[in-house]
Amino acid sequence: MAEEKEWEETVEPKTDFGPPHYSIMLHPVIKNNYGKWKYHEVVRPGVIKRVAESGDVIYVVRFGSPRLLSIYTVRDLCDIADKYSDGYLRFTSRHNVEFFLTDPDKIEDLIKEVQEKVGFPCGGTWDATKGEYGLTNIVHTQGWVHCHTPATDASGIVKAVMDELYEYFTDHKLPALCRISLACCANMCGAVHASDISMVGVHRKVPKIDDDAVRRTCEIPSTVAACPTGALKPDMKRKTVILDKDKCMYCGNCYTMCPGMPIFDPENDGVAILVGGKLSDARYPPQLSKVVVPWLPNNPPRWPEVVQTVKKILETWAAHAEKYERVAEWIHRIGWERFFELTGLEFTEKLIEDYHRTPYLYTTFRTSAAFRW
Amino acid sequence: MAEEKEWEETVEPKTDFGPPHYSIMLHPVIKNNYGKWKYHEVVRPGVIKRVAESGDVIYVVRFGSPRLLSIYTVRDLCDIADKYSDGYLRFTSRHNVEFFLTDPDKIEDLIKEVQEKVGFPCGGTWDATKGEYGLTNIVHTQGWVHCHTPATDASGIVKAVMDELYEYFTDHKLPALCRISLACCANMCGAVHASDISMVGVHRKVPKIDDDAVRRTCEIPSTVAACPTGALKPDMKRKTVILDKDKCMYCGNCYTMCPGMPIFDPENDGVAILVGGKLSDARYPPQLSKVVVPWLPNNPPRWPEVVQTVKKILETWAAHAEKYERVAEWIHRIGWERFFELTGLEFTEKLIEDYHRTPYLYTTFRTSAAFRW
Amino acid sequence: MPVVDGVELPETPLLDELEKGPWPSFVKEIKRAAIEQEKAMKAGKKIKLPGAAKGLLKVLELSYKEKRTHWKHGGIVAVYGYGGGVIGRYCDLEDKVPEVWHFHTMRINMPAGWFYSTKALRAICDAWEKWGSGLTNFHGSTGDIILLGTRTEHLQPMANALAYLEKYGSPAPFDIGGSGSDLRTPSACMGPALCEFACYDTLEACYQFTMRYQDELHRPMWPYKFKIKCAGCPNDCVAAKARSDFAIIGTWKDEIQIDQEAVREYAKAGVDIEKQVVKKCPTGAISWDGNELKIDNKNCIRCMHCINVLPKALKPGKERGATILIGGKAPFLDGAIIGWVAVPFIPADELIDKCCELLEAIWDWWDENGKFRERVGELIWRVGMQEFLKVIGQKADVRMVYAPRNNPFIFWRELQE
Amino acid sequence: MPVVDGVELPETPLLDELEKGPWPSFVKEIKRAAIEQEKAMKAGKKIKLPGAAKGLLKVLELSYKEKRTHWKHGGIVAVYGYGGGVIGRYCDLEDKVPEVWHFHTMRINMPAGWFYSTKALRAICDAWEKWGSGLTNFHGSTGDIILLGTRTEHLQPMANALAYLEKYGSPAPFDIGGSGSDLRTPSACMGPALCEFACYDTLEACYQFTMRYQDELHRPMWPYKFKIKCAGCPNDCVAAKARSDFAIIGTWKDEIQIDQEAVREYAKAGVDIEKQVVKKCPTGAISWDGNELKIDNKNCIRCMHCINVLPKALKPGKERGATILIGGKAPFLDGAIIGWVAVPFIPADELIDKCCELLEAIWDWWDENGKFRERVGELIWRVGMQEFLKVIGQKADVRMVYAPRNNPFIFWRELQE
Repeated sequence: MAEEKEWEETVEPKTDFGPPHYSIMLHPVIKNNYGKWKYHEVVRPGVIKRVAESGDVIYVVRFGSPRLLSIYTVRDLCDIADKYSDGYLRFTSRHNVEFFLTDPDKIEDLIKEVQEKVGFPCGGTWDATKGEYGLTNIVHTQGWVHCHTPATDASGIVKAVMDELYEYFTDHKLPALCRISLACCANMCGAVHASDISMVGVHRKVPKIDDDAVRRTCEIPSTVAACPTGALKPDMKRKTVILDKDKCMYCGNCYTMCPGMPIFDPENDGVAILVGGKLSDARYPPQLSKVVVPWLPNNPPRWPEVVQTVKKILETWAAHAEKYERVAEWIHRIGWERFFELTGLEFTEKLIEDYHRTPYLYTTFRTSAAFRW
Repeated sequence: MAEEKEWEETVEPKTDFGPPHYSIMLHPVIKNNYGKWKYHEVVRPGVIKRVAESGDVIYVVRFGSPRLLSIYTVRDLCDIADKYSDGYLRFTSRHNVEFFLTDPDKIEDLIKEVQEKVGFPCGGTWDATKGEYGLTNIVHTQGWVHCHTPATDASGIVKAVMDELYEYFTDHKLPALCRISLACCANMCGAVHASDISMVGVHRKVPKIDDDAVRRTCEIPSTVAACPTGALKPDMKRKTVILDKDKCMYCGNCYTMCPGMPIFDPENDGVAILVGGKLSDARYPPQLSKVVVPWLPNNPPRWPEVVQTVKKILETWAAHAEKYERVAEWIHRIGWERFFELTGLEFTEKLIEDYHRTPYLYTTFRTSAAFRW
Repeated sequence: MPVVDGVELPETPLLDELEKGPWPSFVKEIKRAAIEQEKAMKAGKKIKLPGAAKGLLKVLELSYKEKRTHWKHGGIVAVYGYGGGVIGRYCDLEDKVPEVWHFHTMRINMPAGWFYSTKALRAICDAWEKWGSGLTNFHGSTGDIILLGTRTEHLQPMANALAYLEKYGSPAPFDIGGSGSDLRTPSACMGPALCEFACYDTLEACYQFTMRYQDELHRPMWPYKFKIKCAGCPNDCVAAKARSDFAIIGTWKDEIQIDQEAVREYAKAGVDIEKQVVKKCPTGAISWDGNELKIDNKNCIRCMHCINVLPKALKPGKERGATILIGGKAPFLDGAIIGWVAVPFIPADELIDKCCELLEAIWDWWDENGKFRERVGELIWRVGMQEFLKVIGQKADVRMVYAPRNNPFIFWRELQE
Repeated sequence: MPVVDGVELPETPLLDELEKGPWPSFVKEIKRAAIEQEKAMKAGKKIKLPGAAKGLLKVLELSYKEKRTHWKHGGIVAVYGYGGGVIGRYCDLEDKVPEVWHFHTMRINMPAGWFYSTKALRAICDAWEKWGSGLTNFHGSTGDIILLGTRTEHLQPMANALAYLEKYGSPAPFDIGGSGSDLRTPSACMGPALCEFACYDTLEACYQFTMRYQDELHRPMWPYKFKIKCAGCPNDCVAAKARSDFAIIGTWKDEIQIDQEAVREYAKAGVDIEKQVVKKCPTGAISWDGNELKIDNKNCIRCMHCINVLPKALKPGKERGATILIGGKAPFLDGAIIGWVAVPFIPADELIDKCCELLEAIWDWWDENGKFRERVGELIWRVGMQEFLKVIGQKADVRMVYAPRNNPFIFWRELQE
C-alpha cells in the first residue's frame, strides 16, 4: 500500500526567489532607528547598550553557542526571544546569539534563563573605551562531524579549548581583540589564515594511491591538475596517477578530486598552530597568520597538547601585551625572538617559508583600506 | 726587422700570488693604531678626525672623483699624497679619494691644492652627531664608455647630476644619508637595487632577431634559457629563436648570450628612477629600491629630465624629512600617497609589481643583522 | 546502552568527555536531537529520517576512537533547477550505520546580517525536524544556515518546505544558498541596523547583490567559487578582507567628526586620551592638550582606532563610501590571500550599481580566462594588475599598493609593433 | 680639429658640454689621457697603444649623437693560466676607429680596503701608460682596479708587468681579479684600519679569503658568479648585504659599552639626546634622564643608530663577531635580493675558519645543484631553506626570518617511507 504523499512532495518547486528581506527580521526598535545610531557603550561583559539619535535605546545581549545546534535548542532560543526580545534575535558571524532588550532590568533574568535553559554563557564582547577585551567565540569548520577531508576534528577541539578559556569569554580580561579560529584541514574553510590564534588540521603523509579506485572513480587530468606542487603525473598506460613523494605536501587537494587516494593517517595527522593574523585596519595593517607550531598530535577526546599550547600563547600574550596590542602588534614590538622565548615554543626549520606558488608581487599589493587622501 | 721584445713579453708568467697585503699599503699612523681607534669627529665637510687609544690623531680628507681617471690624474694624486699624506692614500667604495694628514694646519692647503691640480671637491661626508649629512659620490657603471648592453650612458648622467647637486656634496645640508647610484641597464652592476635614489637604464622594445647572426654566433639553448620570462623558444628547423613579444620585458639578457638579437633603440631606451633602498640596519631594516618613474628619455649630453627628477626627489625629501630619516624612512612615515603628491611624480599602472620570478618566500627571510639576543 | 528519557543512546565514552566543562557542548546537542526526535516520533509527529542523530553519534564516536573521518566524497545531489546549495555526503560505514549512509548538507541563504524573527526560525526547525536530522549550524563558514544531514529523497521536499515556508508560519520563504563553482551566498555585518560606524548600508547592498545574482548563486558555471562580503567600516567584523573575493569595506574621505565636549567627558570618566588614543595613532596624526583633540586629517589613514575607543565623541566623516578589495581567499592553490585594493573609493550613493558593474566585468573576464579551480585573485596574479585594471576600467592609484614595484622589468606592450 | 698642447683632438661638441660645471669631468680625464699619452710618446716614452683615448672620444661622441653603445660582445680573451679577470671588448666601428677596435678591460685585485702607497699606484700607472689606454676606474663595481682598454696582444705583457710590478717600483706585485662564473674579487670596508666600529678584522678576513681561494678567483667553473664582501658593522658601508652572495656583517652579542661622562659631554655640547637618540631607537630600548643613558640590551637590536650619533660615548659590546647573510645580488634572473641571514652569529676569533668551512660547503653544493646562471640565492629559493641549512650544518634560528611561514604546507619528508 502506497504511503500518502506529503504536500512538500507534490507542490511545484519554486526557484530563485532569494532570502527574506532583512527588514522583516528586525526588532522594531532596530528597524525604526536603522542607520541612525549615535553611539554605544558596554554595560557589562556580553551586554552592549546602543543609543539612537532618536533617544531610543536597545541592549544587545550576547551568548556563546557551540555552532552545532539541534532544532530543539533553537526552539528554546526562540522561546527566550519571544519572552525577552519581542520575538527577534540575531546570530553573529562568530556563532554567538544575541537578544535585544529595551528594558535593562530584564538583562539579568535573561542571562540566567539562557544559562539554565541552554547553558550558553553571556560574554564574547569587549570595551574598547576601557581597553578591556573579552574573547569571542571560535570560528570553525565541520571536522569529523561532517567533512570528508579533515585532518582533525573541529567541534571537539573547540569545545576543549573554550572550556579552558571560558573565563576569558565571560569577562573582559584581555588587553585587545583576540580572534581564534580552527580549520580541520589546510583548505581552511575557517578564517585561520588571518586570525590572532589559529588551529589547522594537517596531514603529514602522502596519499595512498589505490590504483583500482582511481581507475573506477577519478578523472585523471583534473586530479593531476589539482596538485599545487606538481607532484602528480598521469600514468596513461595503467590509467592511474604517479606521485613524487618529495614534492607532495599532503594538502589532500587530490583526494578532493579523487577518492582513490585517501590521505588519512591517524598517527600522523594532527594540528598546526598559527598566530598573528588580523584583518581590522586599526593601528596595524591586516596580516596573514604565521605558523608557530608545525604539528601537534590528534589526541581525542580533549586534545590536551593543542589546548595547552593555545592557552599558553593566549596567556603569554595577555600577560605581556600593552592595551590594544593584538597578537601581531605585540610580536611586532617585542620581536619573534622574544615570542618564541616567552611562549617556550621551539623555532625549527619547518617554520621557514618554502611554499613557492604564492607570487612575490602579492607582498606589494595593499591589503588595507587605510589610505591618506 | 723584428722589433725588440719588451721584458714583459719574455718574462715567465706568474699566477695566483694574490693582491698585496694591505698592511704594506697603510699610512704608519694607521698601521700603528690598527684596531685601536677610539672615536672620530667631523671637523668640517670632507674632513674626519680619527683619534686612537694611543692618543694618535689622523685627519682623513675626502674628495669626490669622476671614477674614470687617467693615469696622469692618478699621478697627480700620488704627488699630492707624497706631499701631504706621507705617500699613502685610499679610495672609498663610492669612488672618493682620501688623504691622511697628521697636521691639521695643512688641511686647507691640501684642499686648495687638490682643487687646483685635479679639480676634485672636498666633501662627501656627514656628521651623525649633529645629524647633518653631505651627499656622497654616485656609484655607477660604464655605460656607453665601455659596456656592450647599456640602455643609457653612466658617466655622463652622473656628471650632469653631480653638477646640479654639487653643493650637497661639499656641504652638510641633508637630513640623513642619501646614497645615489646608477646602472646603465637592468642587470644592475651598480647598487641601484638598494639605494636611496637610483637611476637605471631600461630598454623598452623587444630585441630585433637577426636570424642569420643568431645562426652564426649563438648557442640556441643557452640563449633560450637566458630569458627570465620564458618568452624565447627555439626554432629548431630554422636554427634560430622565436620571441613571444607579449612575454618579453626587454631585459637584454638574451643579447648578453647572443649578439644576434640586439636590443638597442635610441628613442625608446631611457632611464627609470627608483627610490627608497637602504642597507644599513640603522633604525629601519634594509629595503630594496622601488620604481617611481618607469621611464625618462635619453637626452644627452646632459639628460635634463633625469637630472631634474633626481634633484626634485632629493630636495623634496631634504625639505620634508626629519633628522636621520633616509628616503625610505621618510616615505614610511608620510605614506606613498604623499610622496607622489609632494614630488609631483605620477603613479601609473607601470609601477605596480608584476614580475613573477621572485618567490614570495623571500619576503619572510630576514635581510638584516638586527637581532634580539 | 544508556537510556535517557526512555530513548536508548549508543555507548559514546569518548564523546561523553566533551559533555563536561562549562562551554556549551555540541555532543549534548547531538544527543538532544537524538532523544527529542525519537520522543517526537513516539508522540506521533512526522519524522522522515528517524535515528539520524543517533547514527551520527555512532559514527563520530568511531572517529574519535580511530582518529579519522568516516565521511566520503559527495556525489552530485541537487534540488530542482539548482546546481549548487547541497553538499552530497555519504558515510563509509553503510552496513554498520545505515541511518546516516546518506547525510547530505543543505545550505540555506540566511537573511542579511543574520537577523531573525522567531517565527522564521521556528518554521525552519519544524520543517527540518520532519525532513532532516534536526541538526543545524548557525551558521556555516560562508554564512548560510547549515542543515546538517538528510537523505537524497528528502532534499526536494525540504527545499519545497523552505520555498513555501509560510505554510510553516514563517513570514517569508527561504531559498537555497551557494556551493561549488558559483557565487557563494553574500554576507554582511550588522551595519546600519545596529552600528553607528557603518559607512554604507551593508544589509541592503548584500540583499541587492543576492537578488540580482540569483542565477550566479544557484548555478555553478565558473572556474571556481566567488565570495562577496559587505563590511560597514575598516574594522571589518565579517572578515571580508580575508574571506571574500570581493570585499566591500566602508570608509570615508573627509574629516573625522569630533564632539569635543564628549572627548572631555571621556577624559573626565578616566580614559587616558594621551596613552589610549594619541600614542596609538599609527601615523601620529592626533594631539590632545587636555581640552581639545586635534586630528591632522591629511595624515589620518582612517584606521578606526580612535573612533573605536571614543565612539561617543568621534564619528567617520560625512563623505562616505567604500573601498573594494579583491582576491581574498584561503590557501589552495596559490596560498592565502588577504584581498587587495582594486578601487580605493566609491561614494555610498553609487556603491551598489558600481559594484554590480565591477562584478559583471570581473566575472566575464574570469570566466573567459580563469583556469579550472583558479580563484579570481590567482588569475590577477597570473596576468598582472595592469591587465586587471583594464578589465574593471580603473586607473592605477597609489592606494592600490603598499609600495611601488622593486624592479624595472616593466611591460611596454603598447610600444611593440 | 681642436689642438691642445700640440695634440689634435677629435671634434666632440656633445661631450664638451660635460666638461662644464663644477663636478670633476670624466671627459676631461679622457682628453687628458689622449693629450698626455701623445706628448709622452713624442717625448720618447714607450706607448704600445697610441691614440686609444682619442679613439674612445670619437666612439663616445658618436654614442652621444646616436644614443646607443658602440661596444660589442667580448670574445674570450685571457692571460696565461687564468680563465677570468679580462673582459673582452670590441668596437663595432672597426673601420672608422681602428685604434679602439680591441678595447679589453683588465680587472686588477685591489689591496683590501682600497689602501694604497703612491709607489704602488705610480707603478700601475707606468705600466698601463705603456701597455694600455692610460684610462682606469678607481674602482669598478665589484671593487677591482679597472684598466680600461687594451689590445689582445698587450694583455699578457700587462699582466706580466703587474706580476713583476716591483720592477716598476711597486712594493709588491698585483694580481688579476675575478670575472665570469668565478669567485669575484672579495672586498672589505676600511674596518679596523680606521674605524672604531669594526667588530672584526675585515681587511685580514678579506685578504685571507682572497689568498685561500686564488683558484676559485681565477678559474671560472661555477654556475655563475659569487661575491664575498666584509663589512665591519651593521652600517654596512660596502653594501655587502645587497652586493655579495656571502656578506659578513660585523656585530656583537653582549651589551653596548657606555661612557656616561661622554654622553653628558655630548648633551652639553648641544646634542638633543632625547630627540636624536632616544626617540630614534627602533625598539624604544633607550632612556635618558638628563644624566644617565640607559639601554635595555634585551630589546636592543644592534642597529648602530645610537652609536653612530654618539661615537665617543657608545661602543659595540665586547662579545664581537659577525652575521652571515647569503644570496645578495642584482636582478637577473629572479630579481634583486638583499641577502638573508644564514648564520646569526660567529665569534670573531672563529670567523675566518668558519667562513671558509661554510664557503666550501656552499660552493660544493651549488656547483653540483645550481643551474646555468643561477646564483646561490636563487638556488636556495628553488630548493628551500630546510635543504640549505643541512648543507651548511646550521640549526634553524628565528633570527633567520622576519616572520615564520604563512602557510602550513610543510614538507615532512623524513616521515615518508
